[in-house]
Amino acid sequence: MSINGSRKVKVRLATTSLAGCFGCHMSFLDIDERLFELAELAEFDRSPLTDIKHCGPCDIALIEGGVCNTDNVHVVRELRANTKILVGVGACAINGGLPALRNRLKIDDILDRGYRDPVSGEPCIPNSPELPLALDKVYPVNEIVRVDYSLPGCPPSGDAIWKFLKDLILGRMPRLDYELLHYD
Amino acid sequence: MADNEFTIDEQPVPFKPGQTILEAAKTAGIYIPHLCYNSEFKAHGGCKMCTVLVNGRTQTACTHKAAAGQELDVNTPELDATRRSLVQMLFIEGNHFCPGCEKSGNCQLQALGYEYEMMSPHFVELYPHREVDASHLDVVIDFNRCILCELCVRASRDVDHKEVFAIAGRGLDARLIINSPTGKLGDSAFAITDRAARVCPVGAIFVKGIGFKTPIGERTYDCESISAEADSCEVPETT
Amino acid sequence: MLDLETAQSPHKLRRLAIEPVSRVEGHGKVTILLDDENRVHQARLHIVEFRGFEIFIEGRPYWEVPIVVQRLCGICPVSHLLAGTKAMDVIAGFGPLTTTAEKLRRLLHYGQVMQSHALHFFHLSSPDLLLGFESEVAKRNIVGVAAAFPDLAKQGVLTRKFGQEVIRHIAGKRIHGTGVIPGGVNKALSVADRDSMRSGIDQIVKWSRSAVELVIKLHETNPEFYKVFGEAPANMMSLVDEHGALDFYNGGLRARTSHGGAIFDRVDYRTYKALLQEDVKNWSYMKFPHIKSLGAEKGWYRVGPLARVQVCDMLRTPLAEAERQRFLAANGGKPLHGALMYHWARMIEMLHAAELARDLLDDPDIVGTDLMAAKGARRDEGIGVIEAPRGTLFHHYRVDENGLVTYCNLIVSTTNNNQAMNEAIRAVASRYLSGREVTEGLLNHVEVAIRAYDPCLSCATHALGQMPLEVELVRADGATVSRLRKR
Amino acid sequence: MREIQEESDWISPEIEREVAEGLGIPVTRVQSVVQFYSFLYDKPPGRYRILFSDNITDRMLGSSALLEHMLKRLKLRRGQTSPDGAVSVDLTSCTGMCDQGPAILVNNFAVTRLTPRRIDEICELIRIGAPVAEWSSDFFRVDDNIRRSETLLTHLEPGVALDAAIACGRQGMLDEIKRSKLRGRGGAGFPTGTKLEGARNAPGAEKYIVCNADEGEPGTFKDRVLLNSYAVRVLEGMAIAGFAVGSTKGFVYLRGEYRHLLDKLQAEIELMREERRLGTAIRGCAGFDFDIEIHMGAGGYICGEGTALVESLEGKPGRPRVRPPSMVQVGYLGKPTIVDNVETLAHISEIAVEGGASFAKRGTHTSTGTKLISISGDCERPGVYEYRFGVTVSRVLEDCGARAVTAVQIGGASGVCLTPDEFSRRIAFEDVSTAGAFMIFGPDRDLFDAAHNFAHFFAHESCGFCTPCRVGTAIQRNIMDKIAEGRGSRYEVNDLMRLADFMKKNSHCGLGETAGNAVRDTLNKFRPAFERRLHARDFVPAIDLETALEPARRITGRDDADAHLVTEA
Repeated sequence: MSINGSRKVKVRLATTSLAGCFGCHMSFLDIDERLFELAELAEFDRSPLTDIKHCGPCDIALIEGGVCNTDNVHVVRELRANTKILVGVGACAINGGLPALRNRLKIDDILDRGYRDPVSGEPCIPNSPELPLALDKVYPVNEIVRVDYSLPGCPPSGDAIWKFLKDLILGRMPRLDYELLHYD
Repeated sequence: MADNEFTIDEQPVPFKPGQTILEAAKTAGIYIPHLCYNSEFKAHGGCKMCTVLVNGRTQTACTHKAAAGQELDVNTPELDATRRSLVQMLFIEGNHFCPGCEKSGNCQLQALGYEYEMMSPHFVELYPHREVDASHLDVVIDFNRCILCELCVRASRDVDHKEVFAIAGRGLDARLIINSPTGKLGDSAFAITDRAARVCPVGAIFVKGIGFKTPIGERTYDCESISAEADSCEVPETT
Repeated sequence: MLDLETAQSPHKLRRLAIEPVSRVEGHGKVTILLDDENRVHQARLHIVEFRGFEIFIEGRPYWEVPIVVQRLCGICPVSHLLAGTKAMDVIAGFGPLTTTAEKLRRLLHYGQVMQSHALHFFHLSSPDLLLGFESEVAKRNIVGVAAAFPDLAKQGVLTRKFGQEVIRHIAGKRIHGTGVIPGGVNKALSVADRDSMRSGIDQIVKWSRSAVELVIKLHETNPEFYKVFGEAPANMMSLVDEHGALDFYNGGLRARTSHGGAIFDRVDYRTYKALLQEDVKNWSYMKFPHIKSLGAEKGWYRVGPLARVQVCDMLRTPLAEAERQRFLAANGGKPLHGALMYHWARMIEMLHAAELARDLLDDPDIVGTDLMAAKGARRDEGIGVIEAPRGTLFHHYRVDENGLVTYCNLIVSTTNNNQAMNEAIRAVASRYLSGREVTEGLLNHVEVAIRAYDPCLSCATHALGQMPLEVELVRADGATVSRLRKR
Repeated sequence: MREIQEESDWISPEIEREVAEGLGIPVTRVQSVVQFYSFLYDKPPGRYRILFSDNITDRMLGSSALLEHMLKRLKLRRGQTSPDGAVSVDLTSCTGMCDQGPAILVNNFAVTRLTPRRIDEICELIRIGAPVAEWSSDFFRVDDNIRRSETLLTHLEPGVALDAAIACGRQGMLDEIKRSKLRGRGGAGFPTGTKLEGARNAPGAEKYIVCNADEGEPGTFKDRVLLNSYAVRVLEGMAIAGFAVGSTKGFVYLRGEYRHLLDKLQAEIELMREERRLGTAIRGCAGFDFDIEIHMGAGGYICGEGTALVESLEGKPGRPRVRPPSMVQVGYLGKPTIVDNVETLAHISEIAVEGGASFAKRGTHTSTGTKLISISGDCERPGVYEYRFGVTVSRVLEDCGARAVTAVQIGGASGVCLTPDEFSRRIAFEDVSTAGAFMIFGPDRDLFDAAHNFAHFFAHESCGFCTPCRVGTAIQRNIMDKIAEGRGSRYEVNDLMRLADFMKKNSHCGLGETAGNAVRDTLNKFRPAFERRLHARDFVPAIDLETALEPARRITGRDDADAHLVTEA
């Protein structure tokens, strides 16, 4: 793997989705057959596509989605602590994306209105310690942990993800051609 | 060098007396980025996208007159970085969520982001609280996306002769206001036929009910970069 | 079975949590309470659902909404795009769609059914079915399948690719495109694009058939197991056309009892509020809808492939209908309610969608250029319902005189299955976990049941996000014995 | 506008509409003006509008504590008007009373030398509702604090300068000024003679002389003194400039903070008219016509910028114009206009009397004459000092009784920060150029606080016209806040340096160009003062996560371990 010199060792790749829609993960799968080529270059760590639920030391972590609650913070911190390169993938990771449309509203108001019994109309906001607590706003990943690279798009196309990932794996400065760089 | 010539990145460029650097460059087919400039209106010079070096000093090409012998730097890595930072600042200043914006693909701010390879806004988001004014029958203003280019202000004042818009407040509080008893567009003299309705370079002013009409792939900046356009200040019709 | 929903004296019991449920789209969590003999007393599927969208969409222009709400979900954005746009067709005041527009929307929808079903079966679920529920964790994923069954994995990947390409041709992008706008579609399908799809569709139909064959083979390895695993007899609901055939894009609502008896049939979906009622339970963010006329106890129901193939009277394509008949015959005509039966039904639907797409690609209308319907007066309310890959999807909006949204209600497919999924994991828990020493493999059984429903949790959990994996062992006295927190 | 507000306290939408109709302009034009200036209110403030001067020197004198004290006494939050509409308390930029701070403005009138006791007295007066006019005049006493004078801060017999000017004639006067090599005292140092000549040669009959008395640079107050005690020099200087240029109309653009000088200046102008030192045929010289009008500013540092000032003079928001053309060609109402600093004009009367040659003897070769310096901060004798150009910083510090100085901020918020090893440098255009602000920081001062204060100043004063300044000053302020809260990291420090450079290179006017100076200088010269505040980690979240969880905690009533987030150790 280029990061430590030899290409023999496979890159260890983690992915996670925070306050995202999984579209970036789906777009990741849009690399289609190249998924098998990728399997030659990289092996998966924690990812919604695997049953590995705990992130170990890895080389590259792709993060989809913004940070909107306590658990997102824990997850993003753990990935930052375990990965050498952290990439914010997609509009949500980069500027909060459409979920950040809620940032113009007060979270307590949203919760209050979101959780009312349809019959009685009484507020019933879930408050079990099992549940992650919401942050006042949806934040871009780079406002919570240091982000090494950003890959914009909603989602970035499979081709864009492939180009970007290949560059990183081969130790090149990742760059997108004009037709691959999009914010939508 | 001839007395009606100056150089841009070392190549001679002719100009007509009275032309600004931007106009002269455009005539010569050289692209200088701009956002608040539109050849139809009096130059504004506020967005600073057209910043160039004139004999080593930064100037706004849209307001600075071309003069014989001037030596201009237009395309340097430093200037490109400056322009990228400007786009980043404009992005964090407002609420610019391209994925849900019908101007996406036709937006000059977005196109400049592509042009200067902005991968993220870098600065901390300000997420300002701004309103949407849909009081007008045909046109909506989403202040979340306003970049204070004042094109609508100029169009309404100088072409439509209505002076529907103005800028109030200072610093970050600077914002677009509307000339009507209620401050709402619906109560103003504004009409969909106004030039001001078609001049917004971003998605702040748009026509009601017809979003996303242009298919992806056929939008202004889908295949061709903003710099490739001969005259990119002609704003494509929204959607 | 309902007694497993809430234990009598929870404080005396040991708590076990699976979190997050992996290889599903979105995020969920299971908690199970066991006594000292490991007998299951309570099993719950919690979902971190928060419909922030319904609230912050208020105040946005109506024509922007479909493009925004499709960001609810990255697997089936087309579902939300279509359901939202159907509602906005009404609000914008459009009359009936042009033939070409409706056919393009349908083709788009069938493309998404293909890619979504392929993704779910091959990328997410096949590792369990092909490699074993208790196989090695590190390999139990699509890459592991590719290593063991390269051709099969390739078929899955390429089938999904085809579906995604159909979407791209119509929406301009594979994920979160546009294409569909109130009143019709924004682009005619070029002959070249049509031909490229046409040239590929026969292969997809073939592969879809062999996918059905594969599920049947798996089923035959242990019919009883497949039949009873996660079995949860439930009412069933789906859209059907005026002749009772399954219709993914439009139609009336039909519901049957777990025995196949009629509850209501071909009801105008605009009256959904009179048919369905959503209840709230304090332990889950996701609401629990039920059929009003039957009450909360008996009224909960199932949607999605397993419901659809058994609710409708027929599938309008020969190959798929033949497979449907085989499926019904498997239980002597009695409705099937086992979780794993979803996969069989799902592959039948994938075949159905492929056939439907092929027929449309052969239809000259598909390259027509009359794209926009006639416009009438604007209306202030609109409801759009479709059969998303995961089941019936409701979008309901009201807008003010300025065209800004004032009200939004979404019932996403997965919400309809909330109670059914809970019953499924209870069935699995009581049958496979009860009285045994819990292992990762056994816990995966629970996930397999949830996975079978193909829950689209991020549709529901969108605004609040997911929760960490947490397995916690608590002694009867409540003291934590061991706590393993994973993220 | 200002006059209207003096009557009705604030400018209601109704008034805005009346004015618009009255002038036959769109109401938006009125609103854009009202919303631009700090001292114009589009919401009703208290009947007592109290504004604390928020220059770093006020803070060094304990203004923050006094503000808290007053807010507590009045049971108010900053920026909020008391329920009964009686009083509002807020901050404002430097009011030019640094030599006798901490200072506040009460309904635009300066109250100086605040103490807790004085605050209590004021609160009491407010409680009993005593009209400001009846408050003890001692509150409003503004001392000159002239500590050192040479040729400028000396008495000038009214009319003498005018007679001298008339004697040497228009061209002659212009030549004298050029001979004097007088340069603008506003900071830029443009040769005054050249400027006047340019205006004189510019086509058109109507020309204007504008006296820039918008002394907004934090730490300067020398113009306040000139206008208070040497108005004759200033006003006659204007007339003489008009004489040389061929202008018959002058304006004094007096900053809102100097409201207390208005009546006095009006009286002075009246007197001059009576004594035919203003008006037609001044001092009997046929054709020497000149009159002066005072225009009150309404709070806006930017208006110190020549073109912005003229915009403001025309009744518009003070946004800098695009140059060229220069003011000398196209200024007020599009006519040739001279905008000169108060001190510059005062020097003109000096030159008229003694002639350019002898004036040029003082100071250095390229910086002739004397310079007024406004000294504030940690020294025994703050006030106004007149020196010949070329004086060393250490000499100045000696004279004012400053000891163990940590640093001197020269030229105000936009100026330079000098450390002891630079005190041998000289005050002159060719070395340390300044409009006169001279803020001294003693041994136990923390220069980060000064930079922090200046960062807020610029974010507040940015006019919003250009992107680099409008957004840049806000980002700079936010980063400085973050560092001040102890949540900053090397990451932010690097950003600050880049930002300062970015604003300098790309801003539209001097405000933005200099907005990063103080931060950059302190970062270069007092980096430890920053580093002491930085978090140990190389990255700290942009927000305080605990605070961000508060609303959800409140509404859910949760307080369990998982309802909290700590910054990682």
